[in-house]
Amino acid sequence: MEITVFHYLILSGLVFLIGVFGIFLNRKSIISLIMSVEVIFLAININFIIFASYWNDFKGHVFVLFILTVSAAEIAIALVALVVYFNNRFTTVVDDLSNLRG
Amino acid sequence: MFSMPILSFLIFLPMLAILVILTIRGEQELITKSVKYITILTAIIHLMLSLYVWFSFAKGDMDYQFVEKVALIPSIDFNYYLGVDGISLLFLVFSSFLFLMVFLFIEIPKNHAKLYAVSFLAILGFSVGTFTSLDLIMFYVFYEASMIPVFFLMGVFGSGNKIYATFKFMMYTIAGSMLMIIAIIAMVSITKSASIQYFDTFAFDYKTQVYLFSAIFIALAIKAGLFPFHSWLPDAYDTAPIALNIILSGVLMKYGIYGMIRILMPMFPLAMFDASTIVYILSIITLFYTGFIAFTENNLKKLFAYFSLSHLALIVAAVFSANTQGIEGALFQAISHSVYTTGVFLIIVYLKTRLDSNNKDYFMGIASNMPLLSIFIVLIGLANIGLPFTNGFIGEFLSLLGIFQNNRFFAILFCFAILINAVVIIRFNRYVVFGNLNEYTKSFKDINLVEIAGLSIIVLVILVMGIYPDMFLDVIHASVSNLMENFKNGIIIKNEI
Amino acid sequence: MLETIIFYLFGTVLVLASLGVVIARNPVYAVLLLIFAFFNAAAIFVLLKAEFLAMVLIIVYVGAVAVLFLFVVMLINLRTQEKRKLFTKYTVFALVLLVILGIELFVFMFKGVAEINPTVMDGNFAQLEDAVSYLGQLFFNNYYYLFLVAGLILTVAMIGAVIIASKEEISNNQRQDVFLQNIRSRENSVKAVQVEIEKGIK
Amino acid sequence: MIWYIVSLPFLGFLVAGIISIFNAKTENSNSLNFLAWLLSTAATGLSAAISLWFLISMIKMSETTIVIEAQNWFISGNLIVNFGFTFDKLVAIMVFVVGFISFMVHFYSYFYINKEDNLARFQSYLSLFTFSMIFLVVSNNLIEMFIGWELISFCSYLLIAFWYKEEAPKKASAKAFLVNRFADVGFLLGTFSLFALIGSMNFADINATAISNVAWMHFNIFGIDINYIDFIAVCFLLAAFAKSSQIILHIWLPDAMEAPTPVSALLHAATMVTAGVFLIIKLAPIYEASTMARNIILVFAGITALYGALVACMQKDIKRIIAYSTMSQLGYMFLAIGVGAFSAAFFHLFTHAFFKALLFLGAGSVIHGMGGEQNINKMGNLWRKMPITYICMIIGFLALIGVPGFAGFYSKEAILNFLYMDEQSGYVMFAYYSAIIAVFFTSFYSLRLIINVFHGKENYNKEHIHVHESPVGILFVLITLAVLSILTGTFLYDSFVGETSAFIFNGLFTVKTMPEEALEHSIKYITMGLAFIAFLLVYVIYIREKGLSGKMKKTFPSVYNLVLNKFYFDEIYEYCIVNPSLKLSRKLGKFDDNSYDKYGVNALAGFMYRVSRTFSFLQTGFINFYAVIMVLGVFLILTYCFFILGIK
Repeated sequence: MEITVFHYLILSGLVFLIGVFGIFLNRKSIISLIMSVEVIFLAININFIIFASYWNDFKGHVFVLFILTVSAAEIAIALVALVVYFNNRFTTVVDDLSNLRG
Repeated sequence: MFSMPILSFLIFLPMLAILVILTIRGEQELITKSVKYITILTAIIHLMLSLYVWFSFAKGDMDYQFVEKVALIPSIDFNYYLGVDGISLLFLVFSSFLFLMVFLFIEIPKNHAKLYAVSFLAILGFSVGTFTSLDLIMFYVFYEASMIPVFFLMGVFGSGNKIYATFKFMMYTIAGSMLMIIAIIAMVSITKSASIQYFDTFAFDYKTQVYLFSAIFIALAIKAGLFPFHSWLPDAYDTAPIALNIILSGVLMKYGIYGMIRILMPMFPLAMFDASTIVYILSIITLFYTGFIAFTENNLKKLFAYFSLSHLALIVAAVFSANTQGIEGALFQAISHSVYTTGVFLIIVYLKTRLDSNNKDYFMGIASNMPLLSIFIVLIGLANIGLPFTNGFIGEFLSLLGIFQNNRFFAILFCFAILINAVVIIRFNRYVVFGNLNEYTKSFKDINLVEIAGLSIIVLVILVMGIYPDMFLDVIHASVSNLMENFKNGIIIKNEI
Repeated sequence: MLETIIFYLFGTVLVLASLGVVIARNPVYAVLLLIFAFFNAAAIFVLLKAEFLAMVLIIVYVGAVAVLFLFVVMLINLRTQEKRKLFTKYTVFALVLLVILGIELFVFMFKGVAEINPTVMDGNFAQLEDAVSYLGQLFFNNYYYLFLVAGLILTVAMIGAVIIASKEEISNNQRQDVFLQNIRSRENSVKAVQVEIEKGIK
Repeated sequence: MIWYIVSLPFLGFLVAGIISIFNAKTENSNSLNFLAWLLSTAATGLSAAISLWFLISMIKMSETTIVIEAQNWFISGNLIVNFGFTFDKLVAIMVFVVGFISFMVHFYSYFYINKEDNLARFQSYLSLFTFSMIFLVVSNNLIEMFIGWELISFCSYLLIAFWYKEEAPKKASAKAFLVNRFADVGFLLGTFSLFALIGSMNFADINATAISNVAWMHFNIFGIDINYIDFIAVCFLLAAFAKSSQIILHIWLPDAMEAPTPVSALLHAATMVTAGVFLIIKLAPIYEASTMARNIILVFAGITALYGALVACMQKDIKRIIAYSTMSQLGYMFLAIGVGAFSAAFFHLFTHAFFKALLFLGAGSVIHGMGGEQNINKMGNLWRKMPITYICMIIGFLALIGVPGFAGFYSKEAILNFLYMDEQSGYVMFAYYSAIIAVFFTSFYSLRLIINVFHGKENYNKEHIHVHESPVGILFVLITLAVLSILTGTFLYDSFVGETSAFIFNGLFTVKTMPEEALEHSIKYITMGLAFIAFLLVYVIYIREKGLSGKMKKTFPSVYNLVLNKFYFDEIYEYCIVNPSLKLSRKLGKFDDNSYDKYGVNALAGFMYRVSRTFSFLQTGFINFYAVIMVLGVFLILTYCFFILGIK
């Protein structure tokens, strides 16, 4: 049984859905939220690579590299913010993070 | 023709002064004093430069002069594009003059002197920009930017219910600007050009004209305070510091008139032609409504707010009469109104330095112990009601003549404006000038030399404009005839289609 | 055949690891599972002839970012969350939503692939040669500026992180200082004054 | 030369005005007052002298019109306004009358105005008043005339409010200004439509041919066709009626008596009220073309002549009696215009100027002698105390009644004759009979005034009021005017309405002449008969049967009250126009302050606020919530695509 592009797509799709599920599931910890986002990123990267191979076009690879860069930056900022927040409030429970409410 | 970018200089001179003012540090008194001198100096230089523009302006020439053009976004023909014709020149010189009057004769408040001066200088620069821009986007930017300092001035230096008034003013302005920017975006995207000159020859189809016209007209009508959009003005006048009142009525309200002549007339001639009846009705309502309110209004500042509204309504109607006399009358009356309203507010500020109140009832019987001030009050009142040999007469006469040639019926109604104005001023005189002395006015001292100087300048300008109006009409003849030609062509083109 | 086996093996583990990341109660476990998922994804990358990116993922991403995660998690010493029910009303709703979303997703993906190029309906891959050098050429010729921008973004992120985390900023925030509150006494807080009648306090 | 005529009074105004400012600072010093009086009087006198000289030289000249155009005043499109003066013989005469009466009044004021008042200010106002009237008369075009027209109302405003510390003058001045302002509306509209019609505002262009060329033109307002010429005529009529205080718009004139007496004299004799008549005479071609306007004139002027004379019979204030008599005489002038006898109207204006000035200044002399008392019931038997004033007043009243030999006779009889000769329509009939009846009332009130003031019992308090003859200055003025009131009629009749009148008025309008033989007509006997009856009546009521007036009061109380209260015109205006507009003003002010914002703008703002509060529940502040919403959004978009694109 040959592995076709559809198999890969199903794989990446599953990973993506799991990441989304994580967002739904996590109501408390902000760090879990960030990790769910990471999983979604991963699914997207896989998707890019799939199509890059499929079309024989390396722009997909380039894109993946940029996504990695940006998500790394984003994660760094998010984590620092988390640390600062934790230092002030001694918690990372998201329920308390409702200062944004207007 | 002239290599020095004098118009840019006129815009950026106040900005330069702002930079200088911002660097001042020190004692409060020192700051107030130096700020005062810097503003006066700037205004004098500004007025002299604009007078230079006035005198070196070629009067018979229809084209824009002192043109400066730097391309900014070529794909939509968006340029840094300045230039004056007679119409802009008139407004340019008179706003410069009004700012000088404001800086010379109205005290700068002790606290926040810097903010005060910076705001006014910014309005000066922006207003010059508004009157000289030949590019729609630039016009909009300057037009809008002039409102920002007004918020500060009203919010910080105002009195009474100032936050409410400021907020209301802001909301009205922003609502109008929103419509205007949408219309401008639409215009630029249709024509791929933002140059005002381009629209002289470009003809939108009828439906587009109507939509764009309505949007821009509402924006300008808010500025000019036409009836359903007028209610920001009495509150704003009531709470604003008096210097701002002068600038509001003398410069910022005139944006509406200027915009109607500069944008609506050449660009949407058909829509303008068809809308004239509606605008006449609105103006008539404004005129009678605000005029009647002014009969018995007790608050001095509000009284003249309503009175200004009533005057502006006539000017708007004259613009929409769309003939030479109407337009020239509207222009002349617009600047006349600036001048004599400045006089009125100077009088109010002089009264207020003697007794800090806005209530008319406190100022009774000025004639008995302030004969000089009462002479000035009567003279400036005469200009307000358009008595001959004052500037109000020429403007009112030409405006009414223009309206009459356009529409007989409305002209008959508009002619009653002179009666309403007279009632307001006569009632004002009857109480304030000829009234019975009360315990407050008994102790008033007559105006001092500085105050006499301020009022004399205003009265002088009023008389010069009234006795020798040709000096001012001469400047706008060529531009107005050009405008009228474009307007007529616009209508003819449409009729052919 | 080998490819099939590898795919199923790593694919299954990848899905399970991701699921673990999402539902693990202890954040440390979650991070470790995330790293594990990355490794599996790298294997899938290799299968797709993206060896360079697979290496990048492992070395850079796992080596730096995921470990950073781990650091942070351990640094702020998160306690294990209390046990919770996996299938609440909310999660059931989410699952239903996800199922519909998944169906739509897959339909689109397959449909897209089928519509764009009907000749490769079989879904087989093209053959890639010398991927790494080709990628290098792309980066340093065609996407030169973007590459620089990516570097800039990283720099900015770093600076931003440093600024946010720096001590000065934190001390500006209003924090409850229990010690100060405790040592506060009546003597140095309240002042009693004898006021003369009809004179008031000067 | 002409420039001097116009500018000298203005110079007088400037000088006196500047002096008055200093005067206000120095508590009305006598020498400053005298200086101001001297200079302004000299300036006006000089102007009057020059205008007389000019008039004489003009009469000798053969050309009818001299136009001096200084320069373009302003241009706007096809409107070209030249600043300049037009002199024809009519204008020259009018300028002389204005200048002369004004000089008399200037001279008189020094002896009349209290020394505590700011005489310099008064003189400057008078000079400005004179200047504006002369400016109006010599104006070249309608705009210039409008300038004079408005300046006159403004000056009258200032003069009536001269004693501004009392309540009545303030009210009267405001009333006068506003009524005249209303007239200005008519003037403006007339000017505009004339401009729209013949494209010019110059008097030179408003001639019979130009008017007859456009007489057929109409315009349309709401489906009503209006003839241009009729419209213009009615507009200017509105203006003239208010200025010349014809009925309905007359309310300001009696109240204007609050002004110092010299002002009344100037206002009634030469400057203000004659301006309306003068305007109509200037625009004669239009009124020759518009029958409708002439009929309106006949009706209103007839009523005015009657009304003025009737109301004057019941007034107590000496000045008000003379004021109502002016109204009635102005009615006569308009009657002449109504039958197209412009020359007769002008002649009456001319003679009236002298005897009305005489009457007012005489009344001033009486008031001065009585120490400020104006009620005729509180005077009596003054003729011994002030014989010269008495004789002058008698002469004035005889001229007013129109006793043969006096000036008023010639002009009034000319008007009556023209009316009689023109008798074709009901309008003219009405006008004619009302004019005849008005003669009776005129005689009645004149004699009543004479008898009550100068004869009968002394009704004043002799201990407090020391009646004395006025100073020489006043008497000089009175005698001069009295002489003129006698002479002007006899000597000038022929040149104004007789055969030679065509020489003066040629080219201005169609001249109707009236040979002197016509005065032998029976009208003279009718009017004199009526005057005699009136004399008898006055004699009976006020000398023989003192109780009769009381009886009449009891028998016809409603008629008595109606006439006494001037037919309630003031009250009607107060009730119908002034109060409602003030009430409306207050209502609107409150509406704009409260309701407009509350239910308009702020209601909109409040609505937006409520809407935004309603939707703010979406802003929970939880990041997870936002993430879920985001996913939900993605889901929705995808589903949308699924159904829209997927089906395709």
